Amino acid sequence: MSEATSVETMRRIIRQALASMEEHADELGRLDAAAGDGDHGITMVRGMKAAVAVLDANAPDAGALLSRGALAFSDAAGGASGALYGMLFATAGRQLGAGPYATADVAAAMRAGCDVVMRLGKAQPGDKTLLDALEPFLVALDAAADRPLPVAWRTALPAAQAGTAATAGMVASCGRSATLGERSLGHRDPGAVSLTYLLEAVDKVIGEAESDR
Amino acid sequence: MSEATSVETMRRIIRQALASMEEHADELGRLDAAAGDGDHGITMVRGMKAAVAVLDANAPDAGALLSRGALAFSDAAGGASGALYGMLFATAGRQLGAGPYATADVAAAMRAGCDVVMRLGKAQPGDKTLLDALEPFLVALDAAADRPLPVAWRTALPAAQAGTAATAGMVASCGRSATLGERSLGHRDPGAVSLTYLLEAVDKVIGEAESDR
Amino acid sequence: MTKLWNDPADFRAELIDGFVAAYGRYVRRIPDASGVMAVDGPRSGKVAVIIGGGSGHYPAFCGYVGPGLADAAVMGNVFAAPSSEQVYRCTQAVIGNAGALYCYGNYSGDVLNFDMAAMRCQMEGQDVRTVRVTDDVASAPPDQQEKRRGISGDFFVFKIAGASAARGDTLDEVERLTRHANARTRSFGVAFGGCTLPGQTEPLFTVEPGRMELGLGVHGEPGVSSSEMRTAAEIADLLLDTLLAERPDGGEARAALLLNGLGNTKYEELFVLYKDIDRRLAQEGVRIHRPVVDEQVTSLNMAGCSLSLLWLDDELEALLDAPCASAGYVQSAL
Amino acid sequence: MTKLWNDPADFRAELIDGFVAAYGRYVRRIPDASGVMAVDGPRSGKVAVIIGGGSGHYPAFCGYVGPGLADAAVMGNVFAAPSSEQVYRCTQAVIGNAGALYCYGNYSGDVLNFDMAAMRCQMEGQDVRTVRVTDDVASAPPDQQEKRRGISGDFFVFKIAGASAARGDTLDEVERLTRHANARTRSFGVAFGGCTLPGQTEPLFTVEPGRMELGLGVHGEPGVSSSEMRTAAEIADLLLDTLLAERPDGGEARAALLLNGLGNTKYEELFVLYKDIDRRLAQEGVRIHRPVVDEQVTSLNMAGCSLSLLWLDDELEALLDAPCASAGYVQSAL
Ligand SMILES: Nc1ncnc2c1ncn2[C@@H]1O[C@H](COP(=O)(O)OP(=O)(O)O)[C@@H](O)[C@H]1O
Ligand SMILES: Nc1ncnc2c1ncn2[C@@H]1O[C@H](COP(=O)(O)OP(=O)(O)O)[C@@H](O)[C@H]1O
Ligand SMILES: [Mg+2]
Ligand SMILES: [Mg+2]
Ligand SMILES: [Mg+2]
Ligand SMILES: [Mg+2]
Repeated sequence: MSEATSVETMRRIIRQALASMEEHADELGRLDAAAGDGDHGITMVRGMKAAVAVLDANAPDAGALLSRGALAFSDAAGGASGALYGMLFATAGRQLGAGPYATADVAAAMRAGCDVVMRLGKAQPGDKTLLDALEPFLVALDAAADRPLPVAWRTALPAAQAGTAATAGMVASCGRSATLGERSLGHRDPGAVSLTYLLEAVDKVIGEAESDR
Repeated sequence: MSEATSVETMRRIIRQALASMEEHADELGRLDAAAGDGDHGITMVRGMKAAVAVLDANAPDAGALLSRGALAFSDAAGGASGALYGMLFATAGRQLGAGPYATADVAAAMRAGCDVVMRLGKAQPGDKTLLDALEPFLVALDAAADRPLPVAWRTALPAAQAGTAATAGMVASCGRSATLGERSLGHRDPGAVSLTYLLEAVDKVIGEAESDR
Repeated sequence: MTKLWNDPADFRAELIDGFVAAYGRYVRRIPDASGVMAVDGPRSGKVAVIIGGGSGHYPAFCGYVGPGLADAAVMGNVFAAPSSEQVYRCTQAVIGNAGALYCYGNYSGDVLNFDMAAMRCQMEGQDVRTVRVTDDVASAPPDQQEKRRGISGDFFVFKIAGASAARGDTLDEVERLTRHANARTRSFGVAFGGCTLPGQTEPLFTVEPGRMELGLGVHGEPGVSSSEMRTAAEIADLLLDTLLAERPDGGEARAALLLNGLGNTKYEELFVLYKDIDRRLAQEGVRIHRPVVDEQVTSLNMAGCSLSLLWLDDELEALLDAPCASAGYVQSAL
Repeated sequence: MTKLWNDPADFRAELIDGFVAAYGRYVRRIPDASGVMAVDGPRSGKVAVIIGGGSGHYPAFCGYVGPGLADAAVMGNVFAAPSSEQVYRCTQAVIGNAGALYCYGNYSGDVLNFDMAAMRCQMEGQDVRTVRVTDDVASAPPDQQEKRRGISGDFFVFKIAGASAARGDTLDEVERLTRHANARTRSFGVAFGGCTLPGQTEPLFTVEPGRMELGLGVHGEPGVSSSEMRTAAEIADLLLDTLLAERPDGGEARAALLLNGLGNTKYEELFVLYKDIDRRLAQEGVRIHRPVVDEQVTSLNMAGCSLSLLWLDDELEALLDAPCASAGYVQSAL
């Protein structure tokens, strides 16, 4: 993948992520309303729109584009998800730098982002947060590190989906819904759901790019 | 009718009036809500309860009992109807004095009350107020002045009922609903309706007293 | 919907008890009457400003009793004018040797009861005057201003009356200035939903989704006409088109402004609306003085808002700027 | 339901514009940032008190900027904490040479964003401290007070922070007193109905007729448990049973009190409820100081209320009594 191709792919990923958030905004809002304040869909759309709005500036490389988008997302979104997604992708973008990227590079960059999220947010997998989708995904991506990125990514997706589904059975201990304790049972965590949609959006773009060849 | 009988009849009338207002409170509230503030049923019940509460004090005569009840009504009810019904019945009661009453005495007392209401409230028949029930009733009562009170009263009732029905076709020009102008069309005036229920309550008591003989 | 009560029949008595218990630093209960008076009253030589009306409009009316505002508020049941007996008793509690001014919104029930009390006081040799607030442009045409009802313009008219009386003006002067303030106050409102009386389960009126009522009353009365729901910017224009059409002749281009929430239309929404009101008034060359965007004259939890303008001149502006303190409105020098 | 807006995406920006236009006598907009600062700031030698959070809680937060209260408020979107970038920018606009105190309700999003901004300021050599309001007893057990969220107790903790900073206390002292105020503030609330975000048509939660939620959040979160609807007197006892169970050890029997409406539960209802709260506290031998019965920390037009007590000692009482002025709360000497 040439650097120009990487930058273009990143642009398409961010646009696809916005489209996905718009498509699922109501669902994310409803999930958040079940135990939280109902703004997760609105927040994700607002953030992704801001990320798309900075796409046109000419970025040196795909990693820089991701970081820049992440900062714009973070500022526009606000809330817990603005801060955490912002740090996740800003860190990953900084570490990615210029392409081309091997699967292991991408996995390492995402892992670095995940570490920052855990340090900042003080949550662990099992606390019913987006980490319950992210952590299993990263483990699966690592396990497929010797395969081409589009294949590895697609291979890892079911781990995120399964992790998200499992959050319905968890009692929240972080974030707004923590207060509701047992009452948060039965609903998937909105952050885990949105993260999985984002990972699927990436898959859609890099999977298609793959088949375009 | 002995004076003791008159006093006892007046007690029964006031109790019957309360029962009637309680029975029709929701209807009066709905009628008032159509163009006014919806409190006419609540207000009439509150006022009549206060009138009943002063019944036990030993009144010298039926007229005094009515006046006293009217003042208690007026103070507890408040609002336009508190002031107007209060003046209507306080004036009528003062003029009635001690019984026994000929039909003409009662008609004259009610007319005196009606005059005060018109002077205070500055409304005329046709303005969609309780006067649209009261005025035709008094005309009819006058016309039957040579008949015994229970008969004359019953004879005059249809005039009040017809007057009330006619208020549905009037545009209010007094009271809260005046502002709504044309929008007040189609609903009977709550004050005309409550006045008619009060007149019917009187009929019920004096008519029965008649048949008791 | 009104949710908190014990027995709806006791609602007024309990709310007065609670109000007096909470705001004893401003008011005390008038013995044997349904009303409250300022803790420092009655003051000899000072005109007593007496306001009142039905309950359900807080801070109107009891919330405006205190230094620089009213001396007493007579409190009726929810949406019912207080009886003349209560108006009379409250008057006797606060009237001094300088007479009293009654000031209240122009509604049939209030007029009847305050007038009867005024007659009784006058027959007893007391000087009692009356200024009725008639700010609602929706309720009668301009040539019949005396027929208009009083809505959120109460806020300004009470403020001027209170400030005039507080600085020691005579009853003639307090009456003149209050009348002058009322003549220069105009309001117009919109409603998006009705309210429910304590103990009732049905709202007094409902507004269909996607529609709004124009020219609402502050007692849960529906509006005088109905229209499609509009954006905040369009509603700003609608309110101002109506109010600016009655800009008083020779009126200088300055006005005090109240954007008043009725109970269920909240502060953030009012600010969004105010942005466009402010912009439009700047375009029209009107200088806004000391705007207030808040709930001042409510209608239980009715949804909607009203805009009031008091067209200022120098004497009104000085009175408006005077400090005052009460449970519902504090204006400090700080 | 939230009814007034133009484009829901512009709601925050427009409400800030409208707020600043209306209350320019207290605040101005912080250039290039989503927040407001006091007109007289920054003042050299004075600790900057910076509050903030999502919008939808007016007067919290922007309504508390002014003399004797906060120096700046950072304003997020409705129910969304402001970003760390905005917190940082607002801090830079008002921080002087005496450092800054961040004070806000303890919610994940606010903690993350304010903490990130604090770290950035500290890396640039500025002294920034943080006190999170943790008054809501429903949100975690007593031995985990630091996990509790902040609700209407914000009002008291901000007041103490603002008064301490206004009299010139050092950052150490402002922080100590604010922390002390928070440690002695407890709140508990009930909800009767949810609220609707601008542009949405469905409320965030609904409460079945005849039921109520206990331990509500101020962001439209449902309560932690549900019960049958009760009378005002029963709700008074329910709120106080919970709060009095955590009366601090050695606490004198005096407390400041806020009975706070969430938006749709109106003043008259709150006074009816307050009557029984007052009676019960008198029975318990608690002296209530300067009670406030009002909407202070709202949740759009959510139905319900919360009761906050600040258990006073002499130093807190003096700070609470200091005058202050802002769009949302004025305390005058008058
Ligand atoms: N401390 C945390 N660590 C990890 N994820 C968190 C944390 N707090 C919140 N989240 C995630 O953020 C999501 C909520 O995001 P959002 O609704 O946008 O923000 P807010 O909670 O501020 O309203 C939760 O579903 C959860 O996945
Ligand atoms: N000026 C008036 N003259 C005669 N009747 C009046 C007048 N004003 C109001 N009414 C009567 O009072 C009724 C309303 O009473 P009510 O609802 O109890 O008082 P309020 O209008 O103060 O809420 C009206 O339906 C009308 O019949
Ligand atoms: Mg949320
Ligand atoms: Mg009525
Ligand atoms: Mg009424
Ligand atoms: Mg949020």
